[in-house]
Amino acid sequence: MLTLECPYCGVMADETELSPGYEAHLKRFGPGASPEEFEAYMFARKNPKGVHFERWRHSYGCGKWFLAARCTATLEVFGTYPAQVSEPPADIIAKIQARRPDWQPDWKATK
Amino acid sequence: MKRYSVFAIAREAVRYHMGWERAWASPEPKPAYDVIIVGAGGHGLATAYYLGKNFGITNVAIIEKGWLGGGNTGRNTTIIRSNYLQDPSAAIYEKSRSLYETLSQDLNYNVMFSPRGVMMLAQTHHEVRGYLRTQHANALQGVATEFITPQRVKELCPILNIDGPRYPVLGALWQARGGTGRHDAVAWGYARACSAMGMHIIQNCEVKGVRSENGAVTGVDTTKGFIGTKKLGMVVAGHSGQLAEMAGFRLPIEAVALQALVSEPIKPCMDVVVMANTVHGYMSQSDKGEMVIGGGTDGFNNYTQRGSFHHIEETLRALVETFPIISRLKMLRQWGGIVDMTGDRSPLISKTPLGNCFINCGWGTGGFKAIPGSGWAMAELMAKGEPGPLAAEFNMWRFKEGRFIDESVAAGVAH
Amino acid sequence: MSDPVSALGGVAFNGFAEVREIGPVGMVALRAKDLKVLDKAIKAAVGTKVPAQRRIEVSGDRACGWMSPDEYLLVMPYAEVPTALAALAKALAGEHHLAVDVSDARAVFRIEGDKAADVLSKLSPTDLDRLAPGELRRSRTAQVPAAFWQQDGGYTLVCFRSVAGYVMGLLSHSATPGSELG
Amino acid sequence: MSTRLAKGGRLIDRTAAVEISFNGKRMKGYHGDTLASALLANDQMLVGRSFKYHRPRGIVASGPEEPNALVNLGSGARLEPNQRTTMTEVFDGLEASSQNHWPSLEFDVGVVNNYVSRFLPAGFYYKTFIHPRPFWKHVFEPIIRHSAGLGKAPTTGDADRYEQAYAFCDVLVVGAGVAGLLAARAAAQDGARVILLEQAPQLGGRSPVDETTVEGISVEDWLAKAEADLRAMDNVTIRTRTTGAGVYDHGYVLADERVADHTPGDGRPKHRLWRIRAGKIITATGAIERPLSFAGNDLPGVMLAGAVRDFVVNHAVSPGDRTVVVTNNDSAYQTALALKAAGLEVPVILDARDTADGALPEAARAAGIRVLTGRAIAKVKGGKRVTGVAVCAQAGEGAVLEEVSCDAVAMSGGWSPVVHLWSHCGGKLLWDETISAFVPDPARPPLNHDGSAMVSVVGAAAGLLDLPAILEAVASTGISARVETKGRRKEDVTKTVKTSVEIPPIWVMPQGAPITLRSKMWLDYQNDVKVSDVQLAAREGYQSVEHTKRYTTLGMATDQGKLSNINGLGVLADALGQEIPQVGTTTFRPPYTPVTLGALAGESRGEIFQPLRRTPMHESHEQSGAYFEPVGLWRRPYCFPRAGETHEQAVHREVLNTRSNLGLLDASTLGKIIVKGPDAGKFLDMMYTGVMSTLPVGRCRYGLMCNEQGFLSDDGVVARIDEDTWLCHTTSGGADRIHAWMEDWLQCEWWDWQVYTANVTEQYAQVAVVGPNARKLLQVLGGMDVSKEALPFMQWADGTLGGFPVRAYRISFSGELSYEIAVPASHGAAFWEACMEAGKALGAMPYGTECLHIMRAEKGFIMIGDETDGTVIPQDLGLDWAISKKKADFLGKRGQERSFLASPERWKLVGFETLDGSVIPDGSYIVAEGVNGNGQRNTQGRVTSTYYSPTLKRGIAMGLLHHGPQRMGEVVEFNTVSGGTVKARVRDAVFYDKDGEKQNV
Repeated sequence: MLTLECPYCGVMADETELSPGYEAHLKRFGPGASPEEFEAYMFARKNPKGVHFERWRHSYGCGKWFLAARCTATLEVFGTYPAQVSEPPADIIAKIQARRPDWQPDWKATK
Repeated sequence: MKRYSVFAIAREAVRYHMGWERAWASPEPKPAYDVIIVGAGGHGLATAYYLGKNFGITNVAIIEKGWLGGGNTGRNTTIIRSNYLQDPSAAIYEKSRSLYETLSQDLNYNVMFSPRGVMMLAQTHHEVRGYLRTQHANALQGVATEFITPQRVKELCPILNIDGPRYPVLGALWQARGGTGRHDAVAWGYARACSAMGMHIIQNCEVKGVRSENGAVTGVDTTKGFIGTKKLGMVVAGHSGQLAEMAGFRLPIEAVALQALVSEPIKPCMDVVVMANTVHGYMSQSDKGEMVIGGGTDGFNNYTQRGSFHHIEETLRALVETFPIISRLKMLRQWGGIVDMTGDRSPLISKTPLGNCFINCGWGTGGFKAIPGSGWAMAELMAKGEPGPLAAEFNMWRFKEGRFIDESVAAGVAH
Repeated sequence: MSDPVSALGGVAFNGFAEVREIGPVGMVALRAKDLKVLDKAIKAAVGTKVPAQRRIEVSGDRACGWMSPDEYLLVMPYAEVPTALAALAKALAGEHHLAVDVSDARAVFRIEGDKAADVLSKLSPTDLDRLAPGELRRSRTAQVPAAFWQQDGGYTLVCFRSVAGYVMGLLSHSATPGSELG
Repeated sequence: MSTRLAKGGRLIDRTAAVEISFNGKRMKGYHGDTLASALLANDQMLVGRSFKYHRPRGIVASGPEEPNALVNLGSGARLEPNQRTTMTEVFDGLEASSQNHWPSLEFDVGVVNNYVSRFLPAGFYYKTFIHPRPFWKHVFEPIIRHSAGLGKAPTTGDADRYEQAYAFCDVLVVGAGVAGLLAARAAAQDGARVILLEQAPQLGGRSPVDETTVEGISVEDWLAKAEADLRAMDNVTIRTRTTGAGVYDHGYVLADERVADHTPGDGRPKHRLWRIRAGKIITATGAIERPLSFAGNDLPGVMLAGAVRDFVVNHAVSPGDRTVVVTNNDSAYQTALALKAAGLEVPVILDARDTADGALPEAARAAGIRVLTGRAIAKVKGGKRVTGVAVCAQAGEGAVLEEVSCDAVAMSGGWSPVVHLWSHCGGKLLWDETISAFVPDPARPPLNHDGSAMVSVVGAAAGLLDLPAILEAVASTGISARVETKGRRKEDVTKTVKTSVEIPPIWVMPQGAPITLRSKMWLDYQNDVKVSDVQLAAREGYQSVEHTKRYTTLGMATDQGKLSNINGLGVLADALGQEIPQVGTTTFRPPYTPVTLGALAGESRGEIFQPLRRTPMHESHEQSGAYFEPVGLWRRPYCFPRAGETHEQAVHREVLNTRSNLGLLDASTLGKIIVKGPDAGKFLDMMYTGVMSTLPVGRCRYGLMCNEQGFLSDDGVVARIDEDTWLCHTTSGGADRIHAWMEDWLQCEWWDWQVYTANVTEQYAQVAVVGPNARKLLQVLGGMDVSKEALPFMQWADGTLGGFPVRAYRISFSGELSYEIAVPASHGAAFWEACMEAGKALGAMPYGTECLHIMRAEKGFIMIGDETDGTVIPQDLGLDWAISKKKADFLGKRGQERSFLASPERWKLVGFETLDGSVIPDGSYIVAEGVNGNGQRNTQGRVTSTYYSPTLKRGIAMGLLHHGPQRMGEVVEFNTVSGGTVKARVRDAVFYDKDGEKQNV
């Protein structure tokens, strides 16, 4: 039974006030994308056992989507942040590495 | 292998059961095998069994991280049915169900297959139409199902409240030859039979890496060292994504928690399996007398084998409303498992990007009932290198083509 | 034209706390963000300042609640909605916003009495001890969304109109005498 | 025999007698008794039968761990099976009956299993009943099922109600013994918000029975002060009769409060399920005593030593005049002393240890009790109750040294800390060799959301089995939870303080017992698992503790192994030649003690089982006798049957009347979403397959929405309200889903687009006014021009009708002249009545969803959920006209380009008419030649909508057919479930008014 802080409302929301939305930071592929790109966008999931970035909607609250960095093996939450970013912000990365020193992002930072 | 029978029991009783032999051996791994199956759950063991039985391949190791049958095989609600809508699903589940019919005799191990009948309640007009469709499909698929009246529902399951008030029962899809089995016994029975064929079941042996050369697997690194193989089968349910990553490919899979619970045992009051999909709950009564109840899945990735409790509450609300007598029973134990959900909620029995590596996963919430059929189809795929008709549609490339095998069209939930 | 009728026609239940459906109440959903003129618009519509995060500003029978970073709930007498909408339209002319009448889409309840919090505690996964005066909480009551805040020694609760009967059933069950959490 | 003592009894009130009945026998008890103590007070030693062998069973324990003394409590609508007598408070009129026997408790036919128990070892059913095949289901299984099970199944609904409540705290303390009280006080003094749970009706735990003084004052005074201190603090909440049942992630704790179990029928909820969010959880759950494994240890009269002590001290009940004590530790000596103090006889204390020279053994000796060390019980004598014990050397093989007559045996095999709550969420355990038990490993706690330790353990639950150690732990390091609430961390208490109690491992008694004795030593009483069974499992290779448990059913009874797990583990480890930590333990799963399902369902029963969404006209429909169907959480009228009409007749009447006169439909459930902003047009062009940005103000356009896969997910009419505002109608079930879908894309993908949405579905009641007289009705109501010229098809206008403010849409889902009129919901009921009233002269009748379905099918309109099922794309339905070819992108476009979806081989929508005019069966498939590789009959299509058309007086249908549109006029065959087929001709899907003359008037 998770609790996640909604970054918009600032409340620790109960899992039953939220709706889960699986993997975050997916890049949409539309017309013009190759079959492989489209398949990967729709289906190929990281599904990691460990640090994961995922989407949640504060559906019984403000109705906004936000993102969470969470460990799928322990259910620890490293942090939550607004959805309007294409990759996890630096402070979230720092929070993760504070508790998972060996963990490294599997993407190249754009800034 | 000494055969089990009532005479063997009588013989052993005289000497206080001191003469029973081990059900399966615990060998140390050999340097290499013809086939390695990773995962000694029901599906992995069944795959090995049918490799031996149907194809004479017995130089096989089944490698298990923990204890055989210790994953979802031993955590499910043991429902066996084949009243699926789509042809490929109906085919493999019906194959499975028919193998269950004779499995106790085939394995010489009583898996307690109990064809007590499975009914799926229709509680909205929409659901009625959905089950009528399934019934018509089943008629052409050779799956014996019947859409029955509310009165017949009540006769088959008197403790059901068919009058609502919220969702009166409008009928049910009834599969008389569906039922339940003893989940542990299925794993143990297959394990004993595999061991008797000379296969190696290697428990407490975790795979840490998959080695490959030129697009083909050469073996696996394990906590008991490197073990070579000519063919590799991955049959690890919730951990498929992890294993695939070791082999260098990604799967259309999310691992989520699925929960179940049992009540304290009471005297027999229910002789069928009932699934109520409008309200999301299903229930049967075990031979011990416990009401065996299934809950929903979480909607987030979770490897803890602990689900979120509100799903248990949602399920119980539904079932207390459907079966008013159970409100005074007590939840004895609840637990969770990690299930692997694919993009269309149907399984993969498939070749992989690696030539001699095969995968069987994605059974989601419906794996137990599929064990014999899944093993049968996977053994054929591994032995021949190409899928037979049972596995053909379950390849992992269907997602790229958009060729879904989507059972959710018929029912809100699949179990 | 008929008089407007609230979802339950003002039904009440007297348990260990009193539960009453009130209304009809005028409500406007306003969606807007980062507008300089927002202060003026809300002032013009309901006479309050713009509420901070999770706050509700109450002024007599009017109020403005913070619903999300880009949404506010304006509360007023039912008959004043057209005026308020006109005021918003005027103040926000040319700005990207959405203001709609939702008076009829909502049901409003009052929960009153010393143990009013007990009633809500049975239904909503919120820490009512930590609900500050003037704080608006959006959450759920059992299986439906609801928003509530402390007001006049009790709670005001807003839910969707179609589930008003369900919410009344929940509140009455929870307020049944003898079931105080005490 | 067991009886009530003349004096004493800390918890009972001798001035408040109650009458109870057991198996119809009337008995007397006192307020403060448990049912178990009352039964013992009335010499009811035999209370039940075991699961497998139906052996006679008596009360063993005094707490929630009791495996034997479970009863059917109450009757009828208050019957509760499997009630633990040890946890049931007596009340006047309590009725109970014993379980699992036939015909009676004293004479049980099932006991035949006991006589052949040698043929029924662990796992015997896996090895037999294999042949003949049908016998399992029809012969063997029914016998097993009837022999198993415990309590009676209730046959009626439940007279009681249940509720749930949420609570929040900084620190939750579970268990109000000395350790729990100290922990709660410490946390509260630091300002934490504290909740303290106690499963018993009173605080104190075992201390009033086991201790005389605490911190230098009498235990009674100490407890009174501790309780008073806590109650005086307003940051502390104490809940008695409340069991901490389960610990879940992120500090979520489930607690079951037995509000009215002891006052049935007083109107209060029977149970209240608490869902607590705690910043930190401290478990002070104590320890449970273990039995010893000796032959005959399951006979009625063999009890845990601590339980005997409890009954004597708390309830003034003696289990017998002569009680033999058998133990491997000092605590059982307290029982001997308590019995002695109550004037009862303890003929001998048999201590398996070679020496026993602690304070308690010395006190026993000083009290004149005979103490024999190095001794064991070879065998308990008796049938339905204990008559004596045979004594042997613990070191030997069971040669009898002497026999001692007695009527009870008090045994103690040591104490197992209650680590359940620690373990539920992944807290790990350590094997403590000093006390031969698993204790929480403070280095590996369950983790909270922030990665901190979520649970800490104090008192006996942490393995501190003596009061000085518990007090010292608190004094020396404080309560770890307390310091953590202040943001600091300290070492957990359990690391630094050691208990002075030593408990040697004694798993079998005597240690060299032969198989004849081992097959009479019970580990799990309820499930009849014996030492020999565990040893058999180990021999057969079921070596994992999980395998052994499942093979033998050890620990799977209703006590979930509270008494049996450690003993079983000890036996298994010995059999495997391993140490216990290597063998490991089974997983502890919630709940700690069973929780009533009604409490878990909470208030969600009957009227408030689920939200029922009602339109403003719902009540009016009910008064009209509508037959409703669920649509999502709404209920919509399916039809409005008149007296004497079947539903089918009513539907047909509604269709004919609407087509010839006037029909009124409550369409309020249709979703209505406002989309507004500078980018709204661009946005809607992405959401819909068609183009919405070009829709002129005042006009309506039909639109389709697909998911990213390309599959059709919703449809509806879109109206352009003003330059930057659109109103999107969705299906009845789709409003919330589609609104969330829009917001998802706006928030997570196109967050820089200037678009706002609002779901205004419930703001409006909507009435469809349908039929040749539709315009006339609106004209009678009057107020706006609804003529063909002023309001043409697919346009909308604001105005008033009958004085109501309305928005009128000229749209049709029936093929008739039709308007949909939206009014504010607060006026919905009145508007509906006004329409009905004004429509009387025009032949107006309300119609329901089935009439709607038939009329749309007659017109060949698709219905989401009928023609679609999540695998159908718009192109399959011939809706290519609603898919823009020009747009570069829309949701679903790329998905539809995938090879399987773009294939020309797909099944496509056409109409069907049967050759004989009959109705094609719902759900039917169109058969094709041959079978597939799996032997399944090939198919080439299926029916999606099939109805009897009252208008055309014949069956009509739509469906999907391979190459459908190219096969007009061809005859195909639909299957029937009886094995036959129905022949039908392929045709256009529009059966009625193909040219649309009726709606364009």
